[in-house]
Amino acid sequence: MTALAQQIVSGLAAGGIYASLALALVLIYSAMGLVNFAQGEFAMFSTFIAWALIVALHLPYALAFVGAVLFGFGAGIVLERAVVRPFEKSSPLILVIVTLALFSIANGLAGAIWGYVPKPFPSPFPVTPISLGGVLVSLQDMAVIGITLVVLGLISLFLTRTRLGLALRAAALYPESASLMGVRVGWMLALGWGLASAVGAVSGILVAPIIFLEPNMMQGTIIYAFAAAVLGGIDSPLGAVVGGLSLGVALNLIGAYIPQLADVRLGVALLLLVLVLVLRPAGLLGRPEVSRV
Amino acid sequence: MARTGPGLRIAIGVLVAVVAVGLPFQASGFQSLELAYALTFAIAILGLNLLIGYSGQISLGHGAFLAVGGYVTAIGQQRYGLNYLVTIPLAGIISGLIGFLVGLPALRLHGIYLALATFALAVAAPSVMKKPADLTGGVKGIILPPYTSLVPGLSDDQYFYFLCLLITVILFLVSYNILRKRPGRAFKAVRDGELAAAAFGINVSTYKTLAFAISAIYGGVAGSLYATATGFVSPDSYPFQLSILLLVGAVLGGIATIEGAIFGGLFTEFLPIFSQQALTPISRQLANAAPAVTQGIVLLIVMFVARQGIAGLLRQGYAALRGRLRTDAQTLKPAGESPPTGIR
Amino acid sequence: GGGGSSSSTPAASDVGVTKDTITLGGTIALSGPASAYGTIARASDAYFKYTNDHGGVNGRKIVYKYVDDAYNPAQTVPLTKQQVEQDQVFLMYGGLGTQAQTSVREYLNTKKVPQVFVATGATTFSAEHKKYPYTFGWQPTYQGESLIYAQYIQKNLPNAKIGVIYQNDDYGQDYLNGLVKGLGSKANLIVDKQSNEVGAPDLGSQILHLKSSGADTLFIFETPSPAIKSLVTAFKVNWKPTIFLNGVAAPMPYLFAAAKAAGTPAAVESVWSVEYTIDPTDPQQASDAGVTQYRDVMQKYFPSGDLNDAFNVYGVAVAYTMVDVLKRAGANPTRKAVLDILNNLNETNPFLHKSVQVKNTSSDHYTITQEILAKFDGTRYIPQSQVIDVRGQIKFP
Amino acid sequence: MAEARLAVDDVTIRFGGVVALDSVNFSVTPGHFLGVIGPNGAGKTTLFNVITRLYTPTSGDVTWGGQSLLKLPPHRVVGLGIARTFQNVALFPNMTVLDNVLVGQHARMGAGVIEAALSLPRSGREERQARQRAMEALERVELPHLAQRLAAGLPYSTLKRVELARAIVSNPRLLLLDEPAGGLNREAVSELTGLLRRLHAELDLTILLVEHFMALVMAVSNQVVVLDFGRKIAEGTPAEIQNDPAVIHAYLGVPDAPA
Amino acid sequence: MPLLELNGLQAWYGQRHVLHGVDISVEEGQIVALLGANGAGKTTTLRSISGMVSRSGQMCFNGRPLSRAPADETARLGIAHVPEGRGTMGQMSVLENLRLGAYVRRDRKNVAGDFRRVFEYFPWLAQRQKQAAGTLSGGEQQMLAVGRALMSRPKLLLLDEPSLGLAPLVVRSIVEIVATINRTDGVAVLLVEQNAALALNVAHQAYVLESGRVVLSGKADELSKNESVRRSYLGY
Ligand SMILES: Nc1ncnc2c1ncn2[C@@H]1O[C@H](COP(=O)(O)OP(=O)(O)OP(=O)(O)O)[C@@H](O)[C@H]1O
Ligand SMILES: Nc1ncnc2c1ncn2[C@@H]1O[C@H](COP(=O)(O)OP(=O)(O)OP(=O)(O)O)[C@@H](O)[C@H]1O
Ligand SMILES: [Mg+2]
Ligand SMILES: [Mg+2]
Repeated sequence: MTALAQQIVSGLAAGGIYASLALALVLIYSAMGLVNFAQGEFAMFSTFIAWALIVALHLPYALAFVGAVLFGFGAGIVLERAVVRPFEKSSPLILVIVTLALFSIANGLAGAIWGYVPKPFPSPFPVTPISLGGVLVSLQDMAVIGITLVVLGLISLFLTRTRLGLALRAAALYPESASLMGVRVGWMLALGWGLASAVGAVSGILVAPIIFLEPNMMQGTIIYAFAAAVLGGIDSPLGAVVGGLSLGVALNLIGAYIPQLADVRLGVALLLLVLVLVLRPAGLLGRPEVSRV
Repeated sequence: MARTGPGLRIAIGVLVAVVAVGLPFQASGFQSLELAYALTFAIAILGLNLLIGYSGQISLGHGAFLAVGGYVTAIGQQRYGLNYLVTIPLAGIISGLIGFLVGLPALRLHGIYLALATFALAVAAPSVMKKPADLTGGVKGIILPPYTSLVPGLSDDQYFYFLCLLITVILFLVSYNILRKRPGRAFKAVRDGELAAAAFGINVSTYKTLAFAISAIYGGVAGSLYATATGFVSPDSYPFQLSILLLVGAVLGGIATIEGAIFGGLFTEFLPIFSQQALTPISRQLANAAPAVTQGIVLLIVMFVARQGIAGLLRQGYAALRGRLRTDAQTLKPAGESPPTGIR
Repeated sequence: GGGGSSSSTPAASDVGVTKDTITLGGTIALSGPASAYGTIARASDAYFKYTNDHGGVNGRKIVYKYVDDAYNPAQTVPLTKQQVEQDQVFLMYGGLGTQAQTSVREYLNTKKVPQVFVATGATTFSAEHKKYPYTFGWQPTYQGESLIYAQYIQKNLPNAKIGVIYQNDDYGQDYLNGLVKGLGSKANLIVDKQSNEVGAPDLGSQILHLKSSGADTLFIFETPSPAIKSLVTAFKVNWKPTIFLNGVAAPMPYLFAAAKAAGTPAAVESVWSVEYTIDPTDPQQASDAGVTQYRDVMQKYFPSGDLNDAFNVYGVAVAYTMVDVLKRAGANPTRKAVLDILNNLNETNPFLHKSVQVKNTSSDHYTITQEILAKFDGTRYIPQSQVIDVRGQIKFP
Repeated sequence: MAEARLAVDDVTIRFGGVVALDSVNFSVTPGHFLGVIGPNGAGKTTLFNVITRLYTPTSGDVTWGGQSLLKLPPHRVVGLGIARTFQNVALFPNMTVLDNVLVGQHARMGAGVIEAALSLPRSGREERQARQRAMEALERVELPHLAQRLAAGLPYSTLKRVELARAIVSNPRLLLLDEPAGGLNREAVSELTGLLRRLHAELDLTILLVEHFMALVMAVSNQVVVLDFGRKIAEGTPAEIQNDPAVIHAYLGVPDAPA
Repeated sequence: MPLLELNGLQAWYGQRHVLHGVDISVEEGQIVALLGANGAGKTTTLRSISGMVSRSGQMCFNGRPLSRAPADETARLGIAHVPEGRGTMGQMSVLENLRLGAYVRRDRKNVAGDFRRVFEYFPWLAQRQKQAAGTLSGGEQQMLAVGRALMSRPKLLLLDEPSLGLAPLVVRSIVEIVATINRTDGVAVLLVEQNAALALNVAHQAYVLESGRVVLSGKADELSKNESVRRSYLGY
């Protein structure tokens, strides 16, 4: 029984990582109607900035955190304005290619600057596990989930309750109508990129102590984050979190209890994902698209 | 226009044919091979384009079909002693069947969800291929015998290039035929409006799965050639990045254009090579430190210059060229051809 | 080509050799998922430049043209052909990646172009020398390393309950197979095996499974990043087995990273591994001649490189052997002469552990087969054995 | 010729809380021109969507020539001779006008992928015939000069006529027209009136017409059904309907208003 | 000085030259009707004003040049546009559509009152606040588009065929609404309408467009007596 509980807790811990990055993906989807393949690399880059602030400038963790998040925010806006804007009116496919190009650039640049040796990243939370009825729980892992939930709350409030959030969504989905309403569509998109990459920075800094800092750190993770985001519903922040956590738990349970499938657990999990999508084409919590004649 | 149009088109056609046939005699062996790779990519991209550009379904997992084709060729030769020429159509057929099966769940999915579900396919494929190790060689893969020229006077690489060229031409003609007739219109109608398409008798599910199957056939054939060119199949030869690369090629070449696939293929093959060589004269240090950075930047620049893909750019060029060649009398006609009012 | 190693005919030279230069080709991952390895080529290049500035190879300078194949065999093939046919390289040096190098092995052997010191420990490159006489490995094979562990276990821990976590690719499986073969009749000591895909961000499930299997000895066959994760995860779930960590993932910087991530060096105390190169991070070796020379080479010719990155040590060490071979091939090196040297290699290499030999005979291409077993005490590796040699014990397939 | 009868039998359809059609019953005499009118949101378009199987009703049945349509998938409907136009125009924007009209003949043609791929004789012959019929249909709606233009960017009124051409080229027995006069000016509407009359007579059609433009409805239909909140509130000849107090209250307002 | 003045307005869709010099002016507090055959360029004129197509020529609104202003800026200057095709934001709820209508408003506290007013005009919408706007019927969406424009309390309202797809009763109430806001709030209106009788009935001033040029203009009641207007647009 504790073994099962332990597997679930450990699955949640991994799920927290997926969820936190998935949240950034969902945000950029809401703000841009776009899947940003470079999202993970942006997060990685901002995390390197935090690392550089801590190691090279000896800033305290909190300051470095704020610095990196601000860097992420600013870089997102600058990138959107400088690189993405010429393609705003192009087809979404072209935008996808642009994000792939940004992926290469961010990844290569980080490698050239900081190298590929995995670096430990400090965490303000203790790693030493505490035992809850025999089940070991790492405060660090729980902190990832906790902070992700907080970020989730803030994003949801922002998108649904505020005037700016509403404008952001409208600009992404209906640029023409939104501009007729007086929404500065271009700046909204830039703001969306900025926010998404700020959230990415938060998630990078959160997970770096666990998955280690190196230019390719996010490439494994981002795939799971994509899966989590579609599982939950790409337009639903809550879905991203639910999707991430359930993906983490599912992977662990397959690995633990179906030994024949343990070495193809990724395949099985992704197959399950496709099955869920077939039954619920808009993900667990996503809103189905409306179309009528 | 009636006079210059076809003339120009024939001239361009002849030019393309001469270049395609003449190239390997000008190029060295490895360049023929690079061109063969480019054609292989072109075939895969053409299939992908059929799916994305014409039936409106996005696939980020097309590399998986190349893997299927490659493994069919490898296993067919190694286990069943088939000639690799026989395995090429076989690869297409088996991959097509799998594509059909993949198309079934894809029916329920739209847009981003379909894109990411197919992405899941690409990610999962390598690990799944390892599982039946007896058949697929597991993580070690299968080594293929090298291709040898069957035509006297042609080197192995030249021969292989012409084989790829022949298959490419056939597959391009096939898709040209499909796309400009009833099935092609059905694909496009499904892309532009499923409800209206259904209302006019198009079985949306059939055509969507059909599109998957056809594009998987192309993927399978391409995969077979790709494996033969590389001489080796293994799970790690088909990372999900391959699927992404194909998508980039399709978009760069020009979505919903047939000729775009050729440019996409050339681009896919030569972008990494070119971007490295472009940098080397400037700084070998930089070229070695960050080839990915240049690759990204070159990609951005090309996208910026050719927003409709390279085919789109060339079409504009072609239109301009044709405009120049027109006689004055024709140029003088007013541009707007529609009458000013509604029903008259 | 042709001619022996005699210097009586100064005009005789081979493809890729001019009056002043010898051109070497190579493909390696500078971008893509395996870009971490790219630094090997740059470190090798640094050593070649160092050589060039110190008289070169019998008066000739080495030109090393390495290109990025992004770890993708389909790119390796045309790039390799380009280097052979257009760039006219003398030989292909240091090609990286089991699958990438497999895909060009047939071609290079047909063309009789030496494929020298492939950067992979896959057994096939050393084992199949009869079929592919132009192909040479260098580093200890993964299987060979596992055999060393197996010997140690049989002798010192005959009642161990072994759990294994390995990367599910040829690399991880080669290690695993070596361990199973090496244990022979004692293979049932392995109570649980768990695998993970390349790039998997989390290994919690595997580690928990291994822990609950009752294993008291953990083998980690991973690349550095997942290896660190395994160490930290084991610590997090409060599991303290004896740990054997494969050499690729064992350099000290990684262990320090793990210790830091776990918040205590306890997480990495009593990690066992093998060594065959010098360790520039080990204060004990600081004044070692090899370490000093390594630092010189790096600081002067690859200043942006990380001194502590074990891949750089590897790159310099293997380049040393390359230079050594070329020098011995005579005043007018030919491919045939190089092949002769390679088939009768017996070198001591300043960048390797003292008494580790670099050795080939015409019937045995397992170039390096000797390693030392060492245990990490939280600050450095303490040697636990003499050099252990597994030459002749590695079986293929 | 026009022998088949359309019967809508107690059809109800709900969307969440909204009852879009509420036990609607009526049938159309073969060859009749039936006007369907009612306030916005009354369920007129929904009725068309049910008949063409884009929606499945919660309960009830729709039969055509005695056969229930509800058992069919949407793409089989046109094969039974039922074609429609759409209220908000549902053309294929990235196809040419000609291709749009050719799609209308999809169900009349038979050559599949393999025949097309290999250019077998049937596919070529069929294509030629279809092209000819498409051009004839475009001529009927007076748009042959636009055949090679992309549908996107054409004026709304033109698009509506392309839709009409696409519908008639499918060789229908029953034609469903959803607000064909929307966005047309007065002159264009009277042209349309003539065109619809001609089509009705020459092609021997049964037509269902949804329209808010009363002059058109009254001019062409010989039977009118009025919906309100998903319920049928009246049925009769145009003259009867125009003076029905319930209809005036729910829909028309004062009779002499500018229509 | 007129509220809106267009002088030699030209407009293009890509290479396609659609407007060839349109001169129109709308005085403060006026309702101006814009008539013309299908494809004459009415919609394009409205799009030019609100910055949705590439255009040139002189355009002045409230004393400020418009010719370079993008759509969002014209909206902030006080121009509301009910576009052809309605511009429904289909995935968003009816309420969210309306809230976005009020996006440019500075006076947040009066917004609640305007919600009430719109729901009074279109009681339908009040019941459907949570419904995804894309599932509304055609006519319902048209009402939503008009309601959304009213939420911004514009100085100038551009209406592109507001009666499209509306039941006769609703058409009349739309006309009344337009007249009311014009009278009580002094909102100027530029009205494109196929139902010329209706348009000329409420308008003060009218223009007739043909092939991208103004061919006739004048007071609305005078134009409605004009022979060719009667023949082409009034249908008798
Ligand atoms: N897919 C759907 N989801 C939710 N509600 C729907 C859907 N389709 C229709 N409705 C609702 O059903 C009612 C009837 O819609 P319908 O489109 O049939 O009206 P209509 O009579 O055609 O109106 P109009 O004259 O405005 O076109 C409307 O209130 C609409 O909101
Ligand atoms: N998006 C577009 N792309 C290309 N041409 C267009 C586009 N929109 C309109 N046009 C062309 O511009 C001309 C004027 O169109 P516009 O829509 O302004 O006319 P209109 O007077 O509003 O007509 P209607 O009464 O049909 O709405 C037409 O010839 C039309 O074909
Ligand atoms: Mg309707
Ligand atoms: Mg218009």
